[in-house]
Amino acid sequence: MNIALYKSRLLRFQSLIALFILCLGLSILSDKFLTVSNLWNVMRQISVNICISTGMTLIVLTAGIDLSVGSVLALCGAITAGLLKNGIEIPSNNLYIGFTILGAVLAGVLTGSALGAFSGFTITRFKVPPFVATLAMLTVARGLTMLWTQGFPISGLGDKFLYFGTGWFLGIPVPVWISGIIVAVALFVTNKTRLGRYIYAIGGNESAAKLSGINVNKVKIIVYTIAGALAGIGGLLVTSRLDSAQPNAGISYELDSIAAVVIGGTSLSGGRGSILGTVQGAIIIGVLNNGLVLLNVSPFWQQVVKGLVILLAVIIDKSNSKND
Amino acid sequence: MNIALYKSRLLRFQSLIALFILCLGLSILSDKFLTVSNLWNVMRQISVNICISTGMTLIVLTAGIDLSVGSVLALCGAITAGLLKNGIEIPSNNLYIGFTILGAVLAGVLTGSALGAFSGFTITRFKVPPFVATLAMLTVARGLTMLWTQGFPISGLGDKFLYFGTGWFLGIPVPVWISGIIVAVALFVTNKTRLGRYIYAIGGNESAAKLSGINVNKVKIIVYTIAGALAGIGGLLVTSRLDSAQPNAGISYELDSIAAVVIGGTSLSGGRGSILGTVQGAIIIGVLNNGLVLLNVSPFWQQVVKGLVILLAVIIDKSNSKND
Amino acid sequence: RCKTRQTTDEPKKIAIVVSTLNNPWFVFLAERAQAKAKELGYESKVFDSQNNTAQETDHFENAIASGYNAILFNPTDADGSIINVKNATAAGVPVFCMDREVNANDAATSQILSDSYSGCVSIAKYFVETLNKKGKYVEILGMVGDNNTWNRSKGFHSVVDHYPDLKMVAQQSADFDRNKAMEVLESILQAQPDIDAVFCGNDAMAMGAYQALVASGKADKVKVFGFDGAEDVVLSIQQGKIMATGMQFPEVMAETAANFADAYFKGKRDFPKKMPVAVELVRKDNIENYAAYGKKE
Amino acid sequence: MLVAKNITKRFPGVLALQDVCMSLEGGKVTALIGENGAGKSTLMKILSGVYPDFEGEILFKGEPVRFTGPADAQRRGIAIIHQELNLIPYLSVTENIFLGRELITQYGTVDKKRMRKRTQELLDRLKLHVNPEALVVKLKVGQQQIVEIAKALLTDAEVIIMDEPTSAITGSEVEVLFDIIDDLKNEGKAIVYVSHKLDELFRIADHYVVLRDGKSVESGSMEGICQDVLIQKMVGRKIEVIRKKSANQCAEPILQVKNLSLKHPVRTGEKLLKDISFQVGKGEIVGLFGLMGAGRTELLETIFGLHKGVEGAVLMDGQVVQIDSVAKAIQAGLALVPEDRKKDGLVLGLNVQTNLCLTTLEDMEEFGTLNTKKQEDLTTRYISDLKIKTSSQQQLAGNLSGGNQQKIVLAKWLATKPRLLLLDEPTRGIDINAKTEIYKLIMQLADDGLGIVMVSSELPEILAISDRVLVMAEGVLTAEFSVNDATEDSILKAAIPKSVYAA
Ligand SMILES: Nc1ncnc2c1ncn2[C@@H]1O[C@H](COP(=O)(O)OP(=O)(O)OP(=O)(O)O)[C@@H](O)[C@H]1O
Ligand SMILES: Nc1ncnc2c1ncn2[C@@H]1O[C@H](COP(=O)(O)OP(=O)(O)OP(=O)(O)O)[C@@H](O)[C@H]1O
Ligand SMILES: [Mg+2]
Ligand SMILES: [Mg+2]
Repeated sequence: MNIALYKSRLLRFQSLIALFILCLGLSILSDKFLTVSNLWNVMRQISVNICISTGMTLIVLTAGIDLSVGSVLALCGAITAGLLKNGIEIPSNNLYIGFTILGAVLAGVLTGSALGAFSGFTITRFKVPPFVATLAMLTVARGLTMLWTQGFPISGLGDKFLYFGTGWFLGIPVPVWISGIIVAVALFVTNKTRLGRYIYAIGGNESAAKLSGINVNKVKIIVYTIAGALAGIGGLLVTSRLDSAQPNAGISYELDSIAAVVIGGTSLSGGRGSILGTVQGAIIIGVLNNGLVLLNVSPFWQQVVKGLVILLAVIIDKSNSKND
Repeated sequence: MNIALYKSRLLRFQSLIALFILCLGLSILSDKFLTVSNLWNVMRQISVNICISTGMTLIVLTAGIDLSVGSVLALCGAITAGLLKNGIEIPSNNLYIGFTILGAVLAGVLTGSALGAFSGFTITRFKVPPFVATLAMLTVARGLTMLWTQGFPISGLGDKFLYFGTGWFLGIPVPVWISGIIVAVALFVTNKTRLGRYIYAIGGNESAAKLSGINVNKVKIIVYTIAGALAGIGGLLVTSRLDSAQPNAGISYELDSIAAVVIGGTSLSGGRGSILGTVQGAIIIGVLNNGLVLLNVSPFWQQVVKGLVILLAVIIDKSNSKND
Repeated sequence: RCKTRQTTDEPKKIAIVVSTLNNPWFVFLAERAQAKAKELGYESKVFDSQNNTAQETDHFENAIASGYNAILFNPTDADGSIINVKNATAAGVPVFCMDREVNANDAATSQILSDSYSGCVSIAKYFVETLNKKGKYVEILGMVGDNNTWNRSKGFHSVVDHYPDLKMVAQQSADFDRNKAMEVLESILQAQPDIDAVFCGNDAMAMGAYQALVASGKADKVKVFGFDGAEDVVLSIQQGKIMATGMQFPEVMAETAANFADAYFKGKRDFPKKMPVAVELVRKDNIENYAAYGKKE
Repeated sequence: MLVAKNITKRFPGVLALQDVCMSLEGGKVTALIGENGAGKSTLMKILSGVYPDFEGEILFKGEPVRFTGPADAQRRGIAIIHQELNLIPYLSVTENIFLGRELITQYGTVDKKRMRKRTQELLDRLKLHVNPEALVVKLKVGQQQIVEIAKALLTDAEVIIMDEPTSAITGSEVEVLFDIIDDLKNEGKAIVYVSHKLDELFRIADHYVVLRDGKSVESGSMEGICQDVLIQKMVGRKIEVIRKKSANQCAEPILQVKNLSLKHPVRTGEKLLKDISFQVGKGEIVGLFGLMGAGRTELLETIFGLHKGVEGAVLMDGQVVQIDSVAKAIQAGLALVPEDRKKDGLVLGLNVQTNLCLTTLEDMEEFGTLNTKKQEDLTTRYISDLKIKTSSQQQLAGNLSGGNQQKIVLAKWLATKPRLLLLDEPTRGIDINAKTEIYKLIMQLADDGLGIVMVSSELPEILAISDRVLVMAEGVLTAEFSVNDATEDSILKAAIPKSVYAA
């Protein structure tokens, strides 16, 4: 009985076999793969995807989807960078507001939350399908990024700011800390709180959830807001890592992110899946990207191999969790 | 009763009000919008999207999704162009096979069908979620395109070949003919044939469909194959219009295509929607793209406006088809 | 923690990181660099940053981790790529920039640059000349968030804007894409049927624009200008379809960068910080000197 | 305690309720009866806050109330067991029961331990032996229905509405429920009980309210009323409850099942069906009885080609049928009316006509095109034959009342002109009038030479219309009676699993 409990709670995500095989294969093929520095590399590289995919998981669990993560990430990064570098100047009033790092970061994350909340609002209030609402947001946020940056990157943000993306703390890269904390909080929320329960319930059977007295709209808006904030944090990481906010940042991140979620076993029709599965999905994608480079696969072949390996990984996981 | 029938059959797609308002607004803002030549222009530009979105609609109706359309389109276009221009040469055997236009076109469309069938096969046989299977195909097909073209466009395909994309027939552009015929056939299939009924049934309730004796896997494979073939035809049109197969053709077409489907009122969870709705969705997107350029909206603002208008269009349509 | 890389006997490895392979120009650049590296006896590998600075950072990290000894680098962004170059240099891996620069003087070992801005200045001068200083024109931009787009646009406008009779009637983006350029110009032609010229931010868009003009029967009235020196355009200039393009020399840059890396391995350390490779104006009367992406052999 | 006055409710194109009045008393059970589509569920949904917009008035403890939603009604003490199951498939039993009213620890996290304990208590009280952590999707319909009951019992509601709580459960569970209802009555709670099983009503109800076509036609005390009178009030005329006259002496067998076994899909080595053999003759009605989870559904599904891991043989007219695909089963002349119409029977988002014609589309074709007229004719015929109540052929199947949905499932299978009909609980949730129609139909079909296997959990039903009764327990065929020899006692005895005896 305890085993059943363990299985249903903890192993609600896919089996780890595919990831294991992948890593095994790579460490046989390349002696560089299983080195400490390379593993930190991989972890640092996937931290942004883990950030945004955590939010995406919550959304997908409610049977929604968020296509706007990439451009919201770009906008938030640009806002943080812009405020940090130039502050707000209103010449007519002779007003200048400077921003501390914390202030600028907060502003960026708040922007993300606001955009997320707006998407959530259109989805719940006007019953716009999440695909359309967030597709519109994808375009709008990209346009706003262009307007804010005038198409130019905002660079030179100061060494202190770089700490978020490039620093180390207790021997672990800071972005890994950040994404790790986000995952831990999300795990807590999904497993231990009412909100988490409601997220699963809404995705599982929205009308039954409504009949149980759950305020479905409120939960959905909260979830999209959280995802927006996480995209904001993702934007912070990207910007800090590059010391530059790129107006083109985050293009097609939505696909990578949804891929991590789905490879991790979360169903796009909602109600089934887990944060840990998504982390595993993100790791598979990250390891694969890293491995193909280590193995010196030519870029054209890389795409073919990458596609096939992802397919294979999912097939292996499927056939090993059939009994689920 | 006849009215009810009419409503449920013909108006299963969204109301036309949003499209009407959009067109009205544009013709007020620009005297160039409502000219014959501009309307043909718009129709010609959306014909590729209509082609691939027709296939996408069928897939979405079965509760699937196809992310690979863009890169399958690129590969098919490249194969047609490559065969037409260079044929197949096997130097070791001193073998050279030349291709007629028809042969090359067929080869391209067959490639599309084969890739579609492959996706359908992995989805049905290995129960890979359509999102993952077609995401893998997206990467694989792009890689194959790069390998086939070595990253360079294949241009100069001869005037005759250009007819598909740029010719006119009976006063109507050839691509409009092609997409129109595809829509007509798809309408026929969805409304008048068993296959169409099965597609709706599978999307509406797969297990009930299975219990009714429908060979669900077969129908799904057929649908993905059709969508692949239509992506192939889309590739033909793009290649012929440009007189060149671009290795990076079709990037992010999947988003445009799914957007047309969803704006047209087809539900991503399957079973509800229609081809005509998708056509309307594609027209909204096309008209919007055209209008923003006619009005010479700055590229920075364009995306913001585009996103908001799409959102608004869907909200208007929603509130007018509430009673559905 | 300085590692002594020089002592190993293994053949040196060169990483070639390019901003994108979705554009034949960069494919060519990468290919030439790889060919030259091979010729010089080095193992090499091409990394595709897919126009994404973050991906580029990943590539740098992976390349450094897997022991590449030099990086031939085509940056995605002048500012966003600085940090990558600095990290590589700090790890003892020399970086040689090709075509695009990074905005930091000492970061890269050497930068072999093609100057988009002044290239477009010369195109603009020819543009003004062929239009007789007056007329309506359309500008088709590349990707809005790409700084190459703006370098080119600014170079162009730095000249053309001095002529008040040259009116820009539309400025739209087509993302460096042939199909988009065609569709955008098709639509623009509906609103502005009587334009005299189109300036495009790259050659793919110039070809697309030309096709839109052909379809509307205006190909012989409207002059098209591109930038890059791609095969299609060189051919089209020959046939009088396109007026001019800015020829860059990817092969020269790639080979120079590879040669520099070779010299670096052999102990040379003093490289020119910046080595400009001029962009040459290619037009009908000098076209016989040029082939795709460079001079005729 | 609760009074509903002049309630009117409209749906697009349907007037579901019209000036309905009803009053409930504490400590009493009020039976709400009416045909399928009479508006019973709609009325209950209004009382429990699911439909906040309606005309009329609700007085709760003398005060007018207007619920804003189900949560509001729940807070004020009105609980409901919905007719259609409303559970979240991939949450556990505990999570479902506590959904929307989780217990919280002092740290603000959900208190899994306490919830689990409470759930275990509830399940014990309801005698449902499943793990509180089991996912609901893994439970059979009957078990799910008990979870649904547990959900309503969780809070200390003063009004408890039960909309067909026993439609998917069998004898012993019903007894458990009735004991609980007795307790609740003693605690002074008001209970509304909706059911088509009239004998149940006579056992527990104190009052009755009859709905007909959305209007409340009569109400009164159950005392001194007999079944026939009640039926007459409900249907508006007398109907005679049918009994089969005599058992058919079976001629040649149509279906022969030989040594059928089915492996457990998960647990290796275990079998869901063990070595089952029987046969069904032409024109014979075989009743298949068993307790919940006995394996009856599995048996029908296996014969119909739905399962992998099958041993044994199925013969139709002496010809071996490949039992690996539904299409082949249909071709061989089999038809299965599944027990869960929502999940397996209907495409709820498609209209009546499409659903009804889905199994016979091949016959609807002319020159490769579906013929509209043929589809309409077929649908019209079955709507009138089975008295399906729908506003039009274009009405979505999901908008029909439960009983009418069931009739559509039946119709779509009759349309295939099967020679052997497998019926899994065909009268579940169907009103007495429709039930008699369906019995008539089944007997008519048998007279026309069809073989029929009917699974039912209602013994009277089985005894009324079968020629022969088979009994299953734990995947084994435990007994076979001719209907003349069968008694309720002997059947029940054969149905109780041995393992229970042993324990
Ligand atoms: N959401 C809805 N939209 C349209 N019509 C509806 C809807 N819900 C119910 N109806 C209609 O209202 C009427 C009453 O339905 P209701 O479900 O209350 O019947 P019922 O008495 O519970 O029947 P049953 O015994 O079959 O459960 C039916 O005609 C039904 O088709
Ligand atoms: N997919 C499955 N996985 C595991 N066990 C299953 C599965 N399907 C059925 N079972 C088990 O098989 C046994 C037989 O179930 P079945 O549904 O055939 O019983 P039944 O007699 O039809 O009961 P009911 O009255 O609930 O329909 C039950 O113990 C059930 O729990
Ligand atoms: Mg009901
Ligand atoms: Mg059963």
